Amino acid sequence: MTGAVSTPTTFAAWLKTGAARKYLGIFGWLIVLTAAEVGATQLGLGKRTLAAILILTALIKASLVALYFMHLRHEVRLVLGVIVIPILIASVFVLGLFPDIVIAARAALR
Amino acid sequence: MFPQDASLNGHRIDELFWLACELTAPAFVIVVAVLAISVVRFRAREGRRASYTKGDSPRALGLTLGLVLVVFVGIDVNLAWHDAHAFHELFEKPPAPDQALRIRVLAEQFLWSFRYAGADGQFDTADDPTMTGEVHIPTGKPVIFELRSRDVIHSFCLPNMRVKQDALPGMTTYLYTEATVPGRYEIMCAQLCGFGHYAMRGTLVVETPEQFDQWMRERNHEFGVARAE
Amino acid sequence: MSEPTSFLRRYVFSTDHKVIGKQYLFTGLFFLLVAGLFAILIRWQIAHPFQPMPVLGHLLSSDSHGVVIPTEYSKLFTMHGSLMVFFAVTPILIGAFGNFIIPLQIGARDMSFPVLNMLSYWVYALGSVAVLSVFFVSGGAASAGWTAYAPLSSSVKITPGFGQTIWIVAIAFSGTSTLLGAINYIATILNERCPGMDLMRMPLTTWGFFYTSILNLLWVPLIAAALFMLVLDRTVGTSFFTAGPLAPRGGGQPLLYQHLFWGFGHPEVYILILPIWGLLGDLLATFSRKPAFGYRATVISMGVIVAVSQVVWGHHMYTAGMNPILGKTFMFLTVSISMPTAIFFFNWLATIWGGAIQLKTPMLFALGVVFVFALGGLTGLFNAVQALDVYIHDTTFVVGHFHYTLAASVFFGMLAGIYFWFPKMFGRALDERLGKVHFAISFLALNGVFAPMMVMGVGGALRRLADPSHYELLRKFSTWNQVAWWSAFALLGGQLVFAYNFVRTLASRPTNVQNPWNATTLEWATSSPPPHENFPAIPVVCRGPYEYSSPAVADRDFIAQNEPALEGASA
Amino acid sequence: MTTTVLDPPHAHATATGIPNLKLGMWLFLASEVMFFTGLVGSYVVLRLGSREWPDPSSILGLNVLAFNTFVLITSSVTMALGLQAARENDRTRLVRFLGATAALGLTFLAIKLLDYRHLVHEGFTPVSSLFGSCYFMLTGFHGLHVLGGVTALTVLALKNRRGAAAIDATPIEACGLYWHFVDLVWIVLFAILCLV
Repeated sequence: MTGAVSTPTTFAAWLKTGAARKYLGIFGWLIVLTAAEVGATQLGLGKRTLAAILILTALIKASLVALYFMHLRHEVRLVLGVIVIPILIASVFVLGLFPDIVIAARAALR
Repeated sequence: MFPQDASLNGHRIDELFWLACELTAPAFVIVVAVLAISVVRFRAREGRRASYTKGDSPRALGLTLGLVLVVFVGIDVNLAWHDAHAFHELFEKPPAPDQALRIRVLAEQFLWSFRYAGADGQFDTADDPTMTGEVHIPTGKPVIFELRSRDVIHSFCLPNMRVKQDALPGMTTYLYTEATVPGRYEIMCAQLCGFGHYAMRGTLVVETPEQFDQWMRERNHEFGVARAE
Repeated sequence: MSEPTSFLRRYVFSTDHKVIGKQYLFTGLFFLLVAGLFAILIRWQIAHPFQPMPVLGHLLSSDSHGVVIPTEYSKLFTMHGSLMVFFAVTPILIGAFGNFIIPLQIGARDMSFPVLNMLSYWVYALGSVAVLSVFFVSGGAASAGWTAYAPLSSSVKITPGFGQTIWIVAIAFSGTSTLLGAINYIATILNERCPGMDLMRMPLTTWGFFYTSILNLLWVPLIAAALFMLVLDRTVGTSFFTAGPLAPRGGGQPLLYQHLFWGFGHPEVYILILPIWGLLGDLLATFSRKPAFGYRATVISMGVIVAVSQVVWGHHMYTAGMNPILGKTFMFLTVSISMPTAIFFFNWLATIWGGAIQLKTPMLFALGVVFVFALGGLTGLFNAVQALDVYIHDTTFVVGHFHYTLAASVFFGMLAGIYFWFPKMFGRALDERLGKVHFAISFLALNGVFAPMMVMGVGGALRRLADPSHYELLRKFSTWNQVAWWSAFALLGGQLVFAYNFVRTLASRPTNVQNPWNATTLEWATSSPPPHENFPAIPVVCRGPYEYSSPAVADRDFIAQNEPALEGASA
Repeated sequence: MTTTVLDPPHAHATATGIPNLKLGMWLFLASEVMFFTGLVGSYVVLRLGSREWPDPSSILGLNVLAFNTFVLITSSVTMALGLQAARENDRTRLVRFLGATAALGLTFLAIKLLDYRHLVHEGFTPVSSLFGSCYFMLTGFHGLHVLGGVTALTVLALKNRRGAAAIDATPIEACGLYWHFVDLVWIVLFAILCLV
């Protein structure tokens, strides 16, 4: 096949090439972070601390997937805008729900 | 146009409405005038060409921004400012509980029921006078309506008091008012609550303090006796 | 790709955006008629409570002898609203015009995803069948209002019957169709523009569709999520939106549904009006023979509105016991929308000012939009501010307001578009004289229907009342209700003129005039109707969209976008 | 080999330079963000506004869920490697990786269903509590997305089994974007629904 990159013959060798190697590295991080999440639940931490830790880890994992597996790190501005703007809008919307649903409901429960 | 205003603060709503009319009417008149003049004056005629202006000059930009400023300050901020004050006065100033009459309103498909604290001044005791469809309040005393719903969302609407408030299942909402003119007024349900929505009518009876006290005594007696039996 | 030859592939399962656009147009017009007839029944009932309605009333149910009973009334206004919004206006404006116009105006052969485009229509068609089927299931049609507030809509104890459930699913279908369309439109506008068609050379109509699609893309999924949860509440028995005694096993939040609904619902009103704003830019310029004034300012203002419209949903919920700070924020954001709107009006009026106005039928309707939208927009301020809104909330004032914006403006805009692009779609023009009659009747009748609503609303008349005369307070409005009824009747009559014109013209011999309005944008640079794949050769754009009365040419008053560069003419 | 032969439909030059399919997929994902915002956001506010909420670990089998997370993360890697193979025009590896990804997705679904059966057996159902409603709603919609992904992967794997021309990597890339997004949603759900 013309134009095709000369592919390393064995699978193991191929996995050590640039892109594949990078993906496996990210995979390692994701597994480590997942294990850390499960471990954190066993430590008997306070509810709020645990929630903070888990949300932070989940965000890191999600970012790793988005940046490396979905290649957002190397994307053009248009694509970034297409996905980042909705996430911002979504955050604003959910925050807008808090006063009425969370705060008011809690006040009513008191 | 407005229904009779029988409340202490209702006039603020009427004033707000007329303010909004005063602010928006000139804009509407200008739009219609320009439309009319243009259609008459700038009709296509033989030998006349439209002017070739795109409105991207600094002058047009200045005009646009000036217009935005006028609209923002003259209409938006003006109206919102007055409204915020009226809203605060009508909805955000709960009367002191010891000086106000508290009435619990329970909404259900398709009727209103009302509960007074009764002779002991406590709710949820056996001597609470409860009424269906009709509620009595005195003039000159703030009233706190505590609204609950048994099924769907209803909205407790007192057009003559210029207020309304939704009653939601699972939570309590509050409505404050103070009547000034004795009379019988209608209570409406303003939120679609089912097929009988249109018939979810109640009566608000505003009485002078003397009449009201007399009425309350009778009710307290009636429900007190009911308990004794 | 060559043109398909079989009837099925050409007219039914076609991937040609022009055919799909026409499919949307005809289906949408059908629903416009159905939902319009519901409106007639509603007006009759309000004006003559519980009196048998001649002809139409007997179609409702056989045992009520033509009387609109309260259960039927709830179904009528529910189906009127939802059919109009999701099955008539959205398909006609966005489905029909969007499909037909976008590729032509940007010089593309078709949409980015032609097969997906065909799929969007068929998902909508499926939803249409579903939404019509609710009239034939036991319990009848949906009756919780087009807003379908929970728990009225979510509890099967309160609103039993399959009709309500099927209705929710049908709305989700319509939403899915719109969403697929939105993806297609955005991709097409970004990717398929012909050489020279910079974003800032796109006609305003296309800008309108672009912005509308952004809002659809973001907010239709939100309502889809809410609708799915609603269906689960009804079918599985969850209680996401039910609270109090109806939810013994721990309740959800009725207010959450309202937030989700209006989170979508407010962008939705801009979804419906943005194409009209865009279209006005094109039409006013064309028939004033003058460049659209402040093109850049209009584009930016539309963008600002798109941004702000997403964070104002709470102004629909001022009476729901909203958090005070949140309420103030929503109020402030809402009134601030009047600023970009003022820019629109300024630009529209400045476009016709100093023009050489040709009062053709599309122009009449376009000017009509400016009038009714001024009324609708300005009355919006009354609803935007909290205290005043609490008083007029759920009254017919609100109904009047949103009918001036969403019914009158959209209806006129839609008709303006139909009269304007009919020659392009079908190769022959609608009759001008009948069109003018149509406009005159529609203009008077529309105002006759909606202006009384405003007056009565201020007087305390609530909406969705099967019989307003149940309240002593509202009995004095019987004259106004008569005016509204007769106007509604006249409006229907006026549309017969249009229907006659439409059918007669379709049956007439095509003239195939390429550019009957002497317009500049690309859809007029190809034959009428355009061939398969639109252009014999992909056009090259050399200038902005509105070169009318340019001094660069003396013999005519327009320069098309794709004409090769002229000496002395600037882009 | 001429470019016209290589050009699959709609891979023609676009005004932005981004292939249609890729742009379309990103737009679709933007809408998916809002869809899951509706669902997850509802869950978050319902939970925070509730009087009491059970400890998820007392109901859900954490080991099973953690294993499922591992399965889905692994499938993301095989997907990424599959795209790499497609870009290197290696048909055999591409098909194998797509197949592996689909198989892992199916594994995830199978475990999910067993998990459901177990939970329902234990009396934890969509109607037993608000938590139950939220759990089944969120994982259910996520599961449907996985199912959709598995279908797409299978179709792509079958389509790319053989052929003389160079592999068109754009559909693989678009499918991968979707698959990673589904994985990403699970990562968030796992943390805020199953662990906290």
